Amino acid sequence: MALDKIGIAKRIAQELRDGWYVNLGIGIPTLVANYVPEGLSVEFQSENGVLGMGPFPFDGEEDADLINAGKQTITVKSGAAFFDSATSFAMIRGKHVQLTVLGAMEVSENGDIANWKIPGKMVKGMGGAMDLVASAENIIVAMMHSNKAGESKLLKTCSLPLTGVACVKKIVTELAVLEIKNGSFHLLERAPGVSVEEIVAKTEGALVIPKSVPEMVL
Amino acid sequence: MALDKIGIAKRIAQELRDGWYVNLGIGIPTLVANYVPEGLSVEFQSENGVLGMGPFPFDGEEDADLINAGKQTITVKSGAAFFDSATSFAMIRGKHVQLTVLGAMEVSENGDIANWKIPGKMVKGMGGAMDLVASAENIIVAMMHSNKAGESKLLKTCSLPLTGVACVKKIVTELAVLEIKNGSFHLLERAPGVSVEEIVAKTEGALVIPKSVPEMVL
Amino acid sequence: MNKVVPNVGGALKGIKSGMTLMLGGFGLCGIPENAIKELVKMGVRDLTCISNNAGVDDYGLGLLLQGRQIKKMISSYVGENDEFERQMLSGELEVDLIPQGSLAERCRAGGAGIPAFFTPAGFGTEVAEGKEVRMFNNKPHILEHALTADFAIVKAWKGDTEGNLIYKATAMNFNPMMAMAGKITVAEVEELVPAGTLDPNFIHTPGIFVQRIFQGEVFEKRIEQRTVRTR
Amino acid sequence: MNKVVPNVGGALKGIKSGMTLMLGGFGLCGIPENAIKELVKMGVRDLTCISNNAGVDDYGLGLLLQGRQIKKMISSYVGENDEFERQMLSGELEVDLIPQGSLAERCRAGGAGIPAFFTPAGFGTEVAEGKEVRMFNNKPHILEHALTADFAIVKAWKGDTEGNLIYKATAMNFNPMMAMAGKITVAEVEELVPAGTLDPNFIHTPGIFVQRIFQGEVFEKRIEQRTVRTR
Repeated sequence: MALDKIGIAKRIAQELRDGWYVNLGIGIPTLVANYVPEGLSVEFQSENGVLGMGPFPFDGEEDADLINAGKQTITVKSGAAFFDSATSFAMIRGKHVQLTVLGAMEVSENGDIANWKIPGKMVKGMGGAMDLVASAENIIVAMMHSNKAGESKLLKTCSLPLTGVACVKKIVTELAVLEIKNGSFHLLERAPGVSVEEIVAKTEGALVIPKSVPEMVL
Repeated sequence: MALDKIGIAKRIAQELRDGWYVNLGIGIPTLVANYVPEGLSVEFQSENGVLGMGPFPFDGEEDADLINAGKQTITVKSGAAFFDSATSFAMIRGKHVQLTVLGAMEVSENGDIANWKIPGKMVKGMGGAMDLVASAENIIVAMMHSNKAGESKLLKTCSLPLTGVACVKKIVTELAVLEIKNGSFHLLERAPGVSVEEIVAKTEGALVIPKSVPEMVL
Repeated sequence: MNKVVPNVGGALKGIKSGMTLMLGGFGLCGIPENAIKELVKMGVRDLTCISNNAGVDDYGLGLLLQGRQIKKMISSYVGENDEFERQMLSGELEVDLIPQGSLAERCRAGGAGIPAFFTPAGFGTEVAEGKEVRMFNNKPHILEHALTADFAIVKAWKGDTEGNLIYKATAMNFNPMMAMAGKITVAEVEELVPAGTLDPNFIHTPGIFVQRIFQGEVFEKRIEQRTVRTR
Repeated sequence: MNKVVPNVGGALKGIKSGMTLMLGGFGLCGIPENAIKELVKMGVRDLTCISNNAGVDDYGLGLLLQGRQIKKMISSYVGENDEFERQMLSGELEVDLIPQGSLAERCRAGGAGIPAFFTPAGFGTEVAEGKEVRMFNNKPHILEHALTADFAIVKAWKGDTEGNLIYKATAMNFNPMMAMAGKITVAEVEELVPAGTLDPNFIHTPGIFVQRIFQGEVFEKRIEQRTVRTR
């Protein structure tokens, strides 16, 4: 059965390592913070200027001066730090953040990503995404395998304006975990009960399938 | 009579304007802080990371963590601020400092300055001087008119390695106040009792002398 | 030299139509809300506004958009604002979208006398069009130029009479870099205190960067995405 | 993930001969004095040291010079040190002198993923030899490259177990930029406190830049130019 958003977040959380600093994008990536494996110490960086994000505040305890990059009210853990936007992107560009998780509208088989603009239709802007994808060594995309029209989002070539080139390393969708290397998607795991055939059918770009494709363990 | 160091500092202090931020180099320039004309509010910036320097501390009240760029123990006035070296030179390079006063070994008639190195003999380094002279709009050199060997320090061309090119605007020596423009030294004032002839004799570079040269009023 | 101005009107004196303004804030967090309302009142037009976001329809920079006072926006993210999207897609509004980190660094560079720098952000995208590309450490980078403004308008938590500023939590965001990059920098503060009140060890923006300071009259501090958990 | 190491020996583990080190401080102010003494003990040689100054003959980096442990110094000002001048003029010591502002900015750039930037400092001087020159705003600028180090060793006033640091007064100087630019950054602090003790609004160096932290055993904090006025 295909994963829901929480399932995708849980699977991505398995990629976390002790001591990492992690930047989570808006949407599914934000949920990853809720599923850090026990015993791991992971700090979340938000590009608007905070390290050490904690859970959302209790009702009535929101502080207008304390938000994440999604503009949501947040809290911080003890040991947190606030800083300006230049310092925040110094952390990102300078590779001090070990993992970036973000959403995408399209990803191509060589790791290009598009997620900020649909010409003539929607332009929200790239925000920090271009800095993040150009800088991070370790980028995981969290997204649905297909768009609302049923078209694959894992493509030979992105059709939308790019956010970054040859940068995505891993993708977790509701159907599969895929690695990008040597110009192809490599199927690593499939969601419980999802067939390899379904993944093949829904992947437009080059897909390398090993002899056996294990099911995710969540 | 030629000025002493304090006289030079006093004359330079007359160049200060209300609201200016000023960087003073090591030596004579440091003395300028003692002669700020009454009623003017001037803040002194030291490139090691302090704005709002006050007088030297009383004996026994020195703080090893609080020094100026000359490594002297200092105090700060109320309203001071500390910052890192990158921010300090952002102030300097970004032209937020309105006046720089520094010493020199040589100045040329087009405003070149040399003050950091005597090849094969002495190399202390440029410290912040190259950033200061390359950035400031308003640079006053405080120095003796001649070196210890009796040779002019106001030259056609600097013989020592340069600190900056075409940057010095004004010079105050023990003998005179000179402006640099159009490739010449322009005599503005002479020290009380010093003759124009003496200044001419001790100036190697092109010197423009107006009909009347007023004496400095200290 | 007195940097303190009694009210927002005095603080914004000299702002004219056609000028370039920087405005601090991220979303609605840390925006100079009193100054923005005054700009609406002043009726200045054809502004170029450098600000990470463009407010929402009825608050923040959205107010200037509603009144068609902005000719060009230089921003990184402009979602959350229908009027903005309408003006942009119809061509009424010029928009220069810049990666957020490049925007922050370009403001800092403007204030720090660094005319240009190389960054990897945006290589291979629309953002790199027409820009110099150079390899460093086997990786392509693009050359980005400094940004400055006729006026930078920032919002701080506390400020003193010398212009020293401190910000609170994530309301800091773009304010410190923009404070550096204004030909004239105006600081709107929640609390104006005498010099000597703030600890010199913990000044976020040293007063040298600030030419005018005033205490804002009203701070609504609207929250864009109120998100809470249940007890 | 524990960043706290019990002593200076553990903090400097992995430093080997031939490595490039950054060391914070301006003159003798804000230098990691415990770490420097440990480097003498360790006997590592052929070091490239990036530090604004080179200490005095018998203190600070002067100690490493005495032991001929330094192959190359990258600094802005090296007066106040006879042994340094002797080794440099005799050619025993390689020296790269850099304008102080460029040194600070190159360290920051190294930590911030900016591979190169333009600055006016040094144009027309020895410093510009072999460097690209470009005009911006009718003024010549030179291209300067980022600096990084195998280890950056900084000294702070207080630090917490997350690696967050605060500095005191002008002992801050180069420490924050160098903390950003080390592959491994070691912080020597006067007082190590539990996470949550320091106000998150007033952290000078966020912990993300610091990999190891330890409380120094002895702080002599020598004064280079004791200057006082009479009461």
